[in-house]
Amino acid sequence: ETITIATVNNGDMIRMQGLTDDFTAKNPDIEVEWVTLEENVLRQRVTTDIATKGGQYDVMTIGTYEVPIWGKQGWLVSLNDLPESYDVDDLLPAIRGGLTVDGELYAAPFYGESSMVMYRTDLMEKAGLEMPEAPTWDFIAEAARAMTDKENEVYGICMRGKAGWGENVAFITAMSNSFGARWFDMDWKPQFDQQAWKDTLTFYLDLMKDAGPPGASSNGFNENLALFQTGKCGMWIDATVAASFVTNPEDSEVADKVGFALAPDKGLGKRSNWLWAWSLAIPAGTDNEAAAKKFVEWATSKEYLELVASNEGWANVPPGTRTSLYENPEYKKVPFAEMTLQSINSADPQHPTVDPVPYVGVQFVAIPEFQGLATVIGQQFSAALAGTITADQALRSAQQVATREMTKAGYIK
Amino acid sequence: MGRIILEQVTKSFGDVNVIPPLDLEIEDGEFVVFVGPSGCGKSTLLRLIAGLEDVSSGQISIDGRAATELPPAKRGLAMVFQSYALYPHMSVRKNISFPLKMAGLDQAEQNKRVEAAAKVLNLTDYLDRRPGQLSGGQRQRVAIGRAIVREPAAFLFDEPLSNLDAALRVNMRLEISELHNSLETTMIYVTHDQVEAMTMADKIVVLRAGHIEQVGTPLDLYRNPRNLFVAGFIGSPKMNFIEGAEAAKHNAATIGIRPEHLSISKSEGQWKGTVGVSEHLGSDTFLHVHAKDLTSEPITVRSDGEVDIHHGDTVFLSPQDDKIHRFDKEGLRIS
Amino acid sequence: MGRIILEQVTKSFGDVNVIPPLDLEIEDGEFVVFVGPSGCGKSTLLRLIAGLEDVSSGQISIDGRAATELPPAKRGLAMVFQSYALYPHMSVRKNISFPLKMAGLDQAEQNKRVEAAAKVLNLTDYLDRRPGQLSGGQRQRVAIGRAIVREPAAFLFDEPLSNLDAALRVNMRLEISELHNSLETTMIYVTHDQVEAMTMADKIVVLRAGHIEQVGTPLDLYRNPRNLFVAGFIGSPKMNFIEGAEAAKHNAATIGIRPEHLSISKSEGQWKGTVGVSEHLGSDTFLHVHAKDLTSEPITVRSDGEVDIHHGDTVFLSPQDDKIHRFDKEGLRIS
Amino acid sequence: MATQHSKSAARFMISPAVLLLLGWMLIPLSLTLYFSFLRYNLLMPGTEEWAGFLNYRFFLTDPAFFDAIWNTLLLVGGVLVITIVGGVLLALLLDQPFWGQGIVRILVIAPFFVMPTVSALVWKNMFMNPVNGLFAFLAKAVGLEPFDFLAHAPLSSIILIVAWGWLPFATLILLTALQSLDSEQLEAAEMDGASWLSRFFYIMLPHLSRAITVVILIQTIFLLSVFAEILVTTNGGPGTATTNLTFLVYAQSLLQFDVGAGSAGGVVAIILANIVAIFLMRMIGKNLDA
Amino acid sequence: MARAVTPARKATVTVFAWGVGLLIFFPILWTILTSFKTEAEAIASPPSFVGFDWTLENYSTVMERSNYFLHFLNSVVISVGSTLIGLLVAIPAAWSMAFVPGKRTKDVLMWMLSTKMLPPVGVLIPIYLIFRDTGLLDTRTGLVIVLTLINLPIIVWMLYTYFKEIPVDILEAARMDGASLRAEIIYVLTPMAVPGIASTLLLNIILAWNEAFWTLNLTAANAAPLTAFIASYSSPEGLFYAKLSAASTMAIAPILIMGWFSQKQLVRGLTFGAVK
Ligand SMILES: Nc1ncnc2c1ncn2[C@@H]1O[C@H](COP(=O)(O)OP(=O)(O)OP(=O)(O)O)[C@@H](O)[C@H]1O
Ligand SMILES: Nc1ncnc2c1ncn2[C@@H]1O[C@H](COP(=O)(O)OP(=O)(O)OP(=O)(O)O)[C@@H](O)[C@H]1O
Ligand SMILES: [Mg+2]
Ligand SMILES: [Mg+2]
Repeated sequence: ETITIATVNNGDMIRMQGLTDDFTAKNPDIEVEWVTLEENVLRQRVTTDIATKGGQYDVMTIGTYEVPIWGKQGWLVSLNDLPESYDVDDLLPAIRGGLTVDGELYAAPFYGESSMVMYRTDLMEKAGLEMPEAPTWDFIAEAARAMTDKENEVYGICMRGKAGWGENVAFITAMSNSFGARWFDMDWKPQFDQQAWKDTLTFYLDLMKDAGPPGASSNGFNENLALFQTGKCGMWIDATVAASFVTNPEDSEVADKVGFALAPDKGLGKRSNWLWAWSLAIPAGTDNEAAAKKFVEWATSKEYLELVASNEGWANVPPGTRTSLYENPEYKKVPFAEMTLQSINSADPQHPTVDPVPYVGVQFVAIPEFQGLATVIGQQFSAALAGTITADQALRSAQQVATREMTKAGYIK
Repeated sequence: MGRIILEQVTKSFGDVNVIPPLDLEIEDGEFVVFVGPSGCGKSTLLRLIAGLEDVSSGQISIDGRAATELPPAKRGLAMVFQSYALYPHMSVRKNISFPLKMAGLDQAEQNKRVEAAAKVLNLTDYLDRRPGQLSGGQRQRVAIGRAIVREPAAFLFDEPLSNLDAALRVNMRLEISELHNSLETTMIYVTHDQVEAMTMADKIVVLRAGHIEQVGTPLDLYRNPRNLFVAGFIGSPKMNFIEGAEAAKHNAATIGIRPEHLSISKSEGQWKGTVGVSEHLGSDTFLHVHAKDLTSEPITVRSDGEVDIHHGDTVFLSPQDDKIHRFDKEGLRIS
Repeated sequence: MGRIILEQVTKSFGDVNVIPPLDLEIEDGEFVVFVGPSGCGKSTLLRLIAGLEDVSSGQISIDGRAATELPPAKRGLAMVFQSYALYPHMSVRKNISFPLKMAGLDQAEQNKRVEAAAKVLNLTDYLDRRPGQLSGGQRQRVAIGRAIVREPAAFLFDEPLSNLDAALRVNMRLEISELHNSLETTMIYVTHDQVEAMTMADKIVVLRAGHIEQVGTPLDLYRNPRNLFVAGFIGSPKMNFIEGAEAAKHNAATIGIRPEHLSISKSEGQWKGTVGVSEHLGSDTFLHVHAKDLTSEPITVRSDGEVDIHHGDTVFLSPQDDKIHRFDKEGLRIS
Repeated sequence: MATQHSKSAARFMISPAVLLLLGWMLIPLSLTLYFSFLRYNLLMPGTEEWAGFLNYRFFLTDPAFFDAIWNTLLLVGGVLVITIVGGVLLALLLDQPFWGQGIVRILVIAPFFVMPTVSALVWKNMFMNPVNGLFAFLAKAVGLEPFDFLAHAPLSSIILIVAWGWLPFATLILLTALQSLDSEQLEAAEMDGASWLSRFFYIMLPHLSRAITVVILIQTIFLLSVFAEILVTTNGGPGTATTNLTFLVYAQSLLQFDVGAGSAGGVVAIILANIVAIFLMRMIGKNLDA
Repeated sequence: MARAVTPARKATVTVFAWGVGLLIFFPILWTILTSFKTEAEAIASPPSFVGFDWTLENYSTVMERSNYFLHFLNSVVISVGSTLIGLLVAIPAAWSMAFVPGKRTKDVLMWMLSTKMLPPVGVLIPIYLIFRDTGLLDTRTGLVIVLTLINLPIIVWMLYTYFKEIPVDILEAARMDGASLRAEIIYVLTPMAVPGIASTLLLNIILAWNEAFWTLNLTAANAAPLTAFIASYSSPEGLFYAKLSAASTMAIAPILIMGWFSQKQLVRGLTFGAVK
């Protein structure tokens, strides 16, 4: 039996690929084929395949955005029947919640992430400030402006600016949650014309203008990572996985000067951190369901975490999926472990916003139309960041586009 | 072997009627030359015979077999193109043996025939060269070689010498004539060169706009051109034509006299004129004499060697009476 | 205007010495023809004069001005290329006016001159066509037109007629001659055609391997070739050479006699031989006579009109004594 | 050659190519056409229903639509201008005798072998990045403010990246065309008193016109569907500054898997491409006959 | 224009041409250099040109992580296969158009080219469905078919222009020599058009090699070519420039080397064909 696994080309997945031998040793009758792709390409391919029942893959790596949509369509095999030893209850509740539809677990989380603030302890000190564990946006803004030293190419804050639903839209949406904004009201009416959105965007743009790096409108995760690692960012608000990169002395010039804090809030009860989990799911109708399940079980099990730990050290274990990991004394020594857990726990995909919303998802809206819509809106936001349009214009066209699309898709009657 | 008959053959390209109905018989072993002004249909006629074009109507038979519908490969004819059309990627040997290979002959037989042909054509030393490494004359011999190995019913030549320089032309002309003598195969040869036509042909076919104006031996055409067109076309420098009173004296609408049949004198003669341009070739001198009362064109006179006559001299011309050609109003010969 | 002097001019391409030191004077208004075998350096010489190649050493002066270092555009010469080198994307009018435009003449003046040139060359009806839509002869006239509008110090022609068919060549030859008569500009003309050289030149320069073998008027070269090379090169069909005993009789290593200076008879004459190929042109007959005891090559005889002599006949040849050319061991003329 | 035999042979021999392409065109095209009239989202199976011109209405009234057309034209035009002007200049340069001609030629041709995604990533991150990129480094080295290419000149930057990839192709074709120019024509012009510039404008450039049409034709075909470079660098932004038609259709059909809308976009793109094609063919038709 | 080129002028041209050549080549050179750096050095500022610690680490990582040779083999099979099949179909078609032109020949040619203008994203879903139903997904055969079809117009067109330059005389001569149509094409036309065919072949291999849309969307594990290999290195979470550079170098190296060896052929073929 051969199973074909589609994965994203992130470090943890690559590591899993390297450890395949452990799985095949335990299951000698199963052979594993890997298809490793860049995120966008992967998403496009697995979606095409599952929607057309192409049947090319037995295991797919998908995110918290896809699971609810696909689960609802019945495209995924339910994982409720995983054996006792798997210990489903050990999964972090926020993560598990995001992968569950109507009580059925449709995907097993491989690693989970939220977002948090990473900052330069040395620069913070130089600015004469001290980072609280749970900062507010106002503190962040103050600190960023204080840290900025453009002459020496030090920029107080790095945030995502590149257009894209997984790039700037994810970031700004999570941020807007803390400002009390939301995408849609309970009647699916777009809310970009509300003050909360205006506050969010204005705050974001002003801060980036004063304390952000040049070219921010095309910066995504990797661009910011490069900036931070070369010592050009005072603070960086982004995915928790980045923590292991910025503290790795091999790649990072500032490895020993990084501190962590929760994503900021605005005092409205919601923080601006997101929640994402790359998860393994099995398309319904695959010929190799049993083998695929075995694989999913193996890859997301506690034993796998230990396997990675024994091979590569605890710092490289895929984070953010199991409570037991964070209770492990060895893992607790990892500097960012605690903050990651807290961040994840403080996100709630079922109730992401201050006001109620009809959708699931923190930094996204789990409806099929979201990707296209958010791409267009992301372009507006990045245009505003690039300075070609104002915040008002950006929001106005966002509202317009969203209304159009939602009308077309039939949400707005 | 090699008798080719065209009956009522016509050819049009779209609306343009290039060959009106045309009949022609070519006997076995004959060397026939097609001449005519550019665009008169010489090549077209050759290509119709070869089968490279379809006739619009009419019949072609080769050796008594109806050939009208046969594709070129089946007609058993060989053609030498103006450009030689050698296969540039094949050695001379391969070029020559190509038709044999196509006919499915075995290798030994192919070699034998190629060697034989190469010997005849003096190409033995060049068999392994590519056409690009040969001189013009050698290329032409390869083209002929490719044609003769097959022992075709007839050879068709479309202006094969027109690409060569003067010296080579003379040589090749002699070689083709000798080849004809030794093979005794029918040859149809298109040229616009007077000397080639006159020296090589058993029979010349003079064409004008797809029409046959006259068919005959070279000397026959030279001596007895059927009409003004043929008279003017055959012979170089061309025949002088005189109309009007002088022609009427001979009971003709036009009379013609060749430059070589006029004698010139400073003192006396039949027609008076002034010398215009004179061209001294050493061996001959061509004098262009303006005789305004006879004709507006200058009259060309050829005289042997060098003559002591200069631009502007007044001279007298005397035609050889028995060499005067007479033509009626329609331009037909009066005999 | 138009006096061109070459002093000790040499030209090498890399190691190959194409022109050894060469001196030549061309007078104003002269029509000079360069002849010589292929590759002897005719084109090179022309291109040196034009400035399209640099001389390796030596001086060129045009009209008394040193021109050796001048770029082509500044020499005031016009060249007509063998391929005509017309600008394919320009109309005839544009082609002809191009040099005027480059000289910065105003539109009205350009038009006037183009019209005038077109009239001389009979091109008025074709001014708006592209070169691709013209016949060979017309193209050539355009090339000449482009040259004459400028009123250059001299014209350079590199085998301008070699691409044309026989009939056109004759016409164009006459036209160029007339042009020379009317413009009276120096013309340098390269050709490998005997007839052109003989009929057009005021002065012929015979080249061999970059050397000047002889310079003189056409008839001078025809009558008094300085050596065997010139004797064989000038005249068509070429001079017959006889060595050995017969030559010794005339106190020479080699004697030469032109085909037109031999008379043929069936009954009596000086040399005996057998007739090989005979070529009947109507106006002349070329007989190739094998006279084994004299020379291994057949002796060519030209006789006027038609003669009643056939393949295989035994004949006798008599040279005109005063037309025999004598050469010494080195091939130099003995006079 | 025009005998009955050869005509029927010709018809027979051209048919495989024609049939294959006809199939390739008709089958997906008719399916696309059909889908374009459906409300059909891959992610919501079972909801397909006839939608009439809804998809077209939405596609054509998309605020980005006219921007996309405009960007497409700018992109195609910009790249064509750069590659042709650059190609002519390069061809002139490479046609001169100099040492190491062969190697330089390869250096110039090499970008053609680089996959679009790779070249876009390399340009974006290693060159145009305003902080870490080489251009920024150079700017700083001479004391200038680094320029933020992808934010402030996004389309031009993409044009630059794409043009870099296609410049070799144009150079190659133009170089070979230049080499086929009859040197006697240039000499004739020189005798006629033409300066170097005059020779270039009056002789060389007209001679190159056929090659230039060839370049325009082939490149246009490929440039109309430029996509990878945009996806990698700007994702169509900022705003709609770099959204071309292909990207717009991509956003419609592959991001939200709205097959209906994507198909409608595809049909529109095909129609527009063919308008460009007809225009091109007119121009080429004349030049190709020569 | 055989006037002597002065050494001074030649030297100037040499310097200038090399400058321009290196400038154009620089991004590739930079990619190759980067592939020998560590990730940290790859983003270091100021960038270092040669004064870094050369490492082969990226290459070994890349080789370890993915089956380069499978991808490479797939690329070769797919690009060469589709080009060869394309030629097989295109040669007769180009023969017809070049040597037996009819009134519609031009239109057919233009129509063929216009099929190239079909935007691939617009027809992905239909093709995907067709491939799913015919079992062609993730097979080399499937990709060969698609790439043949999308490149066929270009092949036909290029061959057509090359064939137009071949004198009809020679084909007619073959016919007079008794060659059948097949023999005429195999023994006479094809060998004569070799330079043209070779450059068509090369150009199409390059185009097929770099084709990324179809090759990515219609393959999974078995038939994925180098474009998919590249796609597994572009923008993951984390630094990737050095590894991407290594992967890119490996992906373009074969075609670059092939280009190098066939440079003359390419230039000659293009002269001979595309441009009269
Ligand atoms: N394929 C064709 N389509 C249309 N007209 C043609 C075609 N081929 C030849 N013709 C016309 O037919 C006439 C005869 O052409 P052909 O080539 O037989 O002349 P030719 O006597 O060989 O002339 P030349 O001495 O110049 O070779 C010409 O007027 C020519 O324009
Ligand atoms: N650029 C060049 N490089 C090397 N050799 C050359 C070059 N140009 C001409 N030659 C050589 O110089 C000699 C003279 O050439 P040129 O073209 O002047 O001959 P030609 O007398 O015009 O011959 P033809 O009658 O064949 O035109 C030839 O041997 C030729 O090979
Ligand atoms: Mg003809
Ligand atoms: Mg010459």
